[in-house]
Amino acid sequence: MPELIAKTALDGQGALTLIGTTLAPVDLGIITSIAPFAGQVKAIDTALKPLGLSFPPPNTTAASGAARLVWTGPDQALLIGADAPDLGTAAATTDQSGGWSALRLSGARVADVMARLCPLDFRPSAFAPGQAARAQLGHMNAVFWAEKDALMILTFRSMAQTAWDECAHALTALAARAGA
Amino acid sequence: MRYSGFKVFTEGLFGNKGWTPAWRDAAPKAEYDAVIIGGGGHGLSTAYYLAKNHGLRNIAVLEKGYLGGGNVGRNTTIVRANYFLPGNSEFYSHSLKLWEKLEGELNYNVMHSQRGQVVLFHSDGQRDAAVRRANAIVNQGDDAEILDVPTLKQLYPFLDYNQTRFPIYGGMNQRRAGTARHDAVAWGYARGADQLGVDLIQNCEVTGIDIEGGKVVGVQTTRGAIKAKKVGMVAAGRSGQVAAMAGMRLPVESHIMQAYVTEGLKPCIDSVISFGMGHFYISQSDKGGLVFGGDIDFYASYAARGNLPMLEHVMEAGMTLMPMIGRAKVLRTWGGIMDMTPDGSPIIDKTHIDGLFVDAGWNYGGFKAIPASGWCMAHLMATGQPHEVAAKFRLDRFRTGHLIDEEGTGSQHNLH
Amino acid sequence: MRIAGKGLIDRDTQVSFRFNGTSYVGHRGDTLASALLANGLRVVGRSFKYHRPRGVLTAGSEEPNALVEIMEEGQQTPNTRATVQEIFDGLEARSQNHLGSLRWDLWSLNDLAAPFLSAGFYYKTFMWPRAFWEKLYEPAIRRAAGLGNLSPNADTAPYEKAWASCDLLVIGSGPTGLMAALTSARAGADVILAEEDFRMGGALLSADQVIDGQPALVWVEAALAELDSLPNVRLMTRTTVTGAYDSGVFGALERVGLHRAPDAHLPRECFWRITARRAILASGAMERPIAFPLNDRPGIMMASAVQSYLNRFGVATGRRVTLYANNDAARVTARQLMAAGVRVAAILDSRPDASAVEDCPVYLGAEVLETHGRHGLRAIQGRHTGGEFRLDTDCLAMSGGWNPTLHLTCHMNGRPKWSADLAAFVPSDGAVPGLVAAGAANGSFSTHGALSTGHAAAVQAMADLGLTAPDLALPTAEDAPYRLTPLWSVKGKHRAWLDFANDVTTKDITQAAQEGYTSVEHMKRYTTQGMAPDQGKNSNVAALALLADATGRGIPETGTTTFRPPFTPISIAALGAGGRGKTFAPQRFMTSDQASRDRGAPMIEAGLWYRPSYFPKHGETHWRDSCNREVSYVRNAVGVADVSTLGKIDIQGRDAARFLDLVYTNTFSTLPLNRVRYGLMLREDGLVLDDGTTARLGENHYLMTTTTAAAGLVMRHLDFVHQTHAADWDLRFISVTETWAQFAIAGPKARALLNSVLDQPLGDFPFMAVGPVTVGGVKARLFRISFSGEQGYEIAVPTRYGEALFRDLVARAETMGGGPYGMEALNVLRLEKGFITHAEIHGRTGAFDIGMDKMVSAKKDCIGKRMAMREGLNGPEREQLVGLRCKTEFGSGAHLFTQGTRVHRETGQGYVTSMCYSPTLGEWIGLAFVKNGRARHGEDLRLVDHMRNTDCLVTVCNPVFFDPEGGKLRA
Amino acid sequence: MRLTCPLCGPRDRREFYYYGAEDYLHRPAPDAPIEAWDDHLHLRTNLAGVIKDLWYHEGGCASWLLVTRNTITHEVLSVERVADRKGASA
Repeated sequence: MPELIAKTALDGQGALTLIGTTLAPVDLGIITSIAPFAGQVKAIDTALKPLGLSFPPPNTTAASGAARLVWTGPDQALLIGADAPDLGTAAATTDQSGGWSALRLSGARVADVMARLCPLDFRPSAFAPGQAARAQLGHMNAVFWAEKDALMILTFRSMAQTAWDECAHALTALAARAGA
Repeated sequence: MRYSGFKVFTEGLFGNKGWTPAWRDAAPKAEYDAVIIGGGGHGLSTAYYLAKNHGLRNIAVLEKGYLGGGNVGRNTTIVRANYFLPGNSEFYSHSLKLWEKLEGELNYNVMHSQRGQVVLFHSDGQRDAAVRRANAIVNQGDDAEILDVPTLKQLYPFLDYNQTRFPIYGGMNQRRAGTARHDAVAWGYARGADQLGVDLIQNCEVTGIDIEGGKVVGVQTTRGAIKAKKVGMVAAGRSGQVAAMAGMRLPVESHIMQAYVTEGLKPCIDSVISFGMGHFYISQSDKGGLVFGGDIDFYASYAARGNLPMLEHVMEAGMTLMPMIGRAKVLRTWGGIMDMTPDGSPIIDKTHIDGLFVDAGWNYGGFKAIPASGWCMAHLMATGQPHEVAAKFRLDRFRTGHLIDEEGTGSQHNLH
Repeated sequence: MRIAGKGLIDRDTQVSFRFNGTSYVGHRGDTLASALLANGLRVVGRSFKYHRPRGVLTAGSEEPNALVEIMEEGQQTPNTRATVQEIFDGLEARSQNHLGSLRWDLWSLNDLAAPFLSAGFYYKTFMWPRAFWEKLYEPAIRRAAGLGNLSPNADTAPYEKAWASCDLLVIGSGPTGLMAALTSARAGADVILAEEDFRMGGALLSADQVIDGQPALVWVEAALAELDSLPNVRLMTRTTVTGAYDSGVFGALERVGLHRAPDAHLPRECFWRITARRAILASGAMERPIAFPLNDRPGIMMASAVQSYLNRFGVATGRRVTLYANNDAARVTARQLMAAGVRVAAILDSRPDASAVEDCPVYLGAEVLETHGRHGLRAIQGRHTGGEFRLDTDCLAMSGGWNPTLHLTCHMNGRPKWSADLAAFVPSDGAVPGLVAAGAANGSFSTHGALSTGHAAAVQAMADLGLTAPDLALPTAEDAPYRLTPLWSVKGKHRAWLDFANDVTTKDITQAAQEGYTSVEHMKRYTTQGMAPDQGKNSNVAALALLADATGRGIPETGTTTFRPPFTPISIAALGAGGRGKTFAPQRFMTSDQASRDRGAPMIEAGLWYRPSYFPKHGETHWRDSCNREVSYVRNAVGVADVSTLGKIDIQGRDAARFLDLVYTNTFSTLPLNRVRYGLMLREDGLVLDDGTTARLGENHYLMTTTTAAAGLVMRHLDFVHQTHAADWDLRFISVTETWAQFAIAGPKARALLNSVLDQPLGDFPFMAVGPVTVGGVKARLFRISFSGEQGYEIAVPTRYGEALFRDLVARAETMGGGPYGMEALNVLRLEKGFITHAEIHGRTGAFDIGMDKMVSAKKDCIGKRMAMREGLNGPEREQLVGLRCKTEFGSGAHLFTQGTRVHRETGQGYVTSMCYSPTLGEWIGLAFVKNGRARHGEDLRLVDHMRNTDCLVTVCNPVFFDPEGGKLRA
Repeated sequence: MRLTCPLCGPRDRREFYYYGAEDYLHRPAPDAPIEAWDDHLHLRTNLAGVIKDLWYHEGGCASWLLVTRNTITHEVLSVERVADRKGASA
């Protein structure tokens, strides 16, 4: 029998800290997409109650403990950090666990780093904790959400290295400015 | 007045006082045998060949602005005959042959320069497609060759062969391709047509097409009504509006295409180079500016100006292909209005209205087509029969399925 | 030379730099132009066409003459404005556009031939003999034209692009901009103040003015200190707003590192895209030259530039300066020069009725008729109301009045309007939605006008944004009236330049008019007026005035040419930052990527993905050796390939089957549970969009597979069909491409290999079955499908286990006489079986062409069905998919002809789409499209490939070469 | 250029894919005459002025959008989700 060892896309990649800002890969564990069928949001909210979550309105996240539900599109959210409850026929669910690669960007210059990567305004005044967005990181489709002390970035797993490189490059250039 | 080196010399000796207008500033007459709507490259060449090849003399070109103010004066000046589908092959082949005699024909130096064009390919699949294309070009009687990477490295050492995202596998070269001075083409045809008696009427916008009993009888303009036995709609990006005056919807959607030029530089790029993994093509003008372009902006528009996303994409493509151009500075960006068809190929055809003809749908490839387009449109208007090299450019081909889709991107107008 | 006590340069910090190989010293705060002038250099470049010696004309980015190359190790930046370039230790600059030295430029012979090089001369000559154009004339023209040199080396320096958003973008930091920024900042708006210069203050840095009773700089510093202290304000120096675009987007170029020695990480430049809800254009005005005879000599400069070099840089631009002006404002320059101890030879005022109060000779009604001094001005001749004069002078400061810097207001097709009062164009209101011009940019030329209109514009912008600007006392400042009498040119026997940068003279304009190029656009294009690096900033208005004069029209009737972005040129590297090298597009890696590289597999691009081409083994000298071996794995044992790049879309809902029936030509509602079916998808125009297999995982649950190339396309198509035609259907779908790593296991021993890894041995699992399995406890999906014609499976595991499973499968396969196979073998295997890829479904093929018209169900509608029935897409004239076989090698892209016909486009019968050497069949095989091909199996066609020098006969056959009955698939 | 996605808010143009005129919304009946299909797929009014056309928020929420805008000025007048239109379904 084979012994299958799990590996994240950025396996072995350490964090990068410059000018008080840290870029780090994160393993988010299980991710499940939840897509409620028409008229089923109430049923889903009931099923999510034990997790302390309810289906999030557009551009927001719902969080409770380690679990969070991140809006990713019309009738679609990603459940992260918790096993999906049985939603029966109320929603279409798929396992998305390995499909995404997560980066955590935290510290003083998050918005300035992001200003080099995405047209959205990520200053806390414009993108506060609890907010989520579907947008692009460079040329890659991505999911963003703000936590209390960090910005979370999801990109497709196959593009994880490019996502890392672009974020790291932006941070490095910013640090060079600070040193100049 | 005939232009020549000797004339330039003698005029120079006497203070350049003797030059006369290149064309008359004509006022509209009450009636013409043929009226061309649109004083761009295609309209002017149509008028020229109507007079030259078919002996018509009572012709007017109606231009709402100034002659050559549309796409003929705002393109990247590339002349080539490297199409591969029947319909296009014979047409552009014919056009290139006309280009090769154009200075002599018009007694106007349009600076047609056969500097060659190489279209790079970046995968085995693209190589196969390029070979198919090159063979088709040779089968048509034109020239094409496949260049391997060592040859490319000798010709274009500045291309990025190592780090670029999509490695260069080779290129398809056409030596007879090249560039020309765009304005001069319009002016040369204008002067030629004028000398053959064609009235070139500027600042004359057509506001209506008069149709009686299924037959065209004239046009309404901002300078009065003009009677005409035949009317040719040669309005490029504005074809949709002109056709609407005749109650027609054309298979055309108008889009913006941007182009870019840098400050002047000493010679560094000798021929036309096209990137195969993203629209990007570049040449250097005789003044030294790098002239380059990419794809259309992709949204329907008449603004004749573009936005940053496509501009940036084109610059990024340039940087991945030839990072030595990085320090050339973009001096000016502009836009033209492209009449995009559902298969990327043009239309030269009669309409269901007797005496009303259409020459449209040049997408963003109209410049090199100017001589043959005029030639064939003139033939059609004069004889009522399509010219043999333009016979497939039918208006009804989208309904019948006789498509000429070089890109294979299907019936979405903006994808060609 | 420097003047003690003047200027804002840091006198304590010396900076050494080189120009044309000679070392010079300047100060921090100097531009290259100011430092060269301080060192007494006058000739800094050569003109474009006539190669005349040229000196610094301006003190800003509109400079047409002082364009230089900035040199670095292995790299150089041509056409750099010396008037913008800051000096730094080690800066190396050199002049450009000369053959030989700057002083003795051989190309200056052109100047002697000037009578024959008038406007448009090249359109009239060089036509005979024809071949000479390309071989002789044009190369010579090209060499002499152009300006600076580009390095042949790749520009590997760092650049970046960035985004910013704000409530209000203030463009320019002179009195107008500072006042607008202060007003809006105090209102609490999110403000960006962008300044092209490296120091904020605009004209106040150069003008030696008084605001609120103190030197203007005191007010500037206080304003900047306040703005800098506010969290809602971002100050951006060295940032030129270069373009106005739709929806409040502005482009801006920040010169991040150009004022210092190159650094490995510090970007040279950053191109900003600024989204602003409102914008205030406070870009000031540009002084315009006067086109008098021989007005292009080094030492002839703009009066405002002379003033700027004096007050800001502490440089006297001459020992005996003459002022030549048509307005009151320019007089200040002469007064300030005298106050600083610089001798003013005379003031020449073109107005006969102007005042004459200065303590120097003042000539009224004056005009300059000739100038002297080949390499720098020595003397001028002219006349005035009192007669003729000759003056020894080494610097002529000229002022023909001012043009508002309104370029951005034209970027969205806005046309400026003519102000007869100002004899200048002023911005049209609303030309750029959300942007208003204020201060000198809007024709308010006094400092008081700047402050008050800057304030008013900000108050209005705040009101638009729902903010209230607090009351603010307007500082007091000069409010001198702007008095001017237009003076565009002075007639004389010598050439008078309009466009210095393109060497366009007044004669060129009149000649263009004489030749009928009377439309302003014709004049511009015929003479090249305004097409040089300064884009006519210095000369367009005067050229228009001359054209208006020559054609007997007024200036408003003549109209203007259009200012287009960018305001100042932007490097391609900055606009294309992020494009160089691999970062042009994202890279996508499969989970097996490292395992394949470990085995030495060349990785090739497949769209954005990288896939292994083949897995070389020791002793193999050609890729085909490896490929043949890998094919034999599959035909004889077992091969393993990573097929994870195929698109996978999970589709669920009560209407999932109905939806699939709509998007596929064939029927999926009838697909049994746990079964897979091949599907064909058309575009609405009836041509093939994609193909693939779709599995039914549950009653209302399907898994669709797309090709690698079309994965994104199909997703967009499904979203379209769903949202436009089936919005209320009970249906949800999502991409799971990235969730699953999927491996093909194919060959006679495929089942054995599978059974060695599955937790439960495989039971009855027929061809086209699908079902859940587990591997080492990991939940997986197994499909019995084949792209090779052999017994084939594809096993999908969650991506995180992909690499481990791939390594495991390959290792096991090798113990069974098999191993991994790459794209080359995959291609051979599919060709042997006659399976199509996008080489065949290339966007021009319909179901009929590939012999799948029977798959378009007659019982139901589907996307593309109607248009697929068009006559032009059916019938014997269509090129149809066939197989080709041949004993000798041929290539894809070859064309096919009926034997005995000539080789020509008209006789073409078709072309080859794919080919390979089939190790299984021992011959060369291919797929092709041939007219009426299905009726021509068995016919020998002539294959001609001019590119590969192939001319041979090939036999048309059934495209399925291998196991046409499909027995092996089902084994 | 920016478009305001009804779900995601104002976004840069580069997040969106342009398809074409609203004609694409009006799919003829399967047995409609070829002229109707020609109209649907090929012929365009191609107005210089206010038009409606289809965009896809490909870099965002994947909504297909019906955009009302001016082809001369590029002014965007309104954006709605195609799926949210009244009577949107087939």
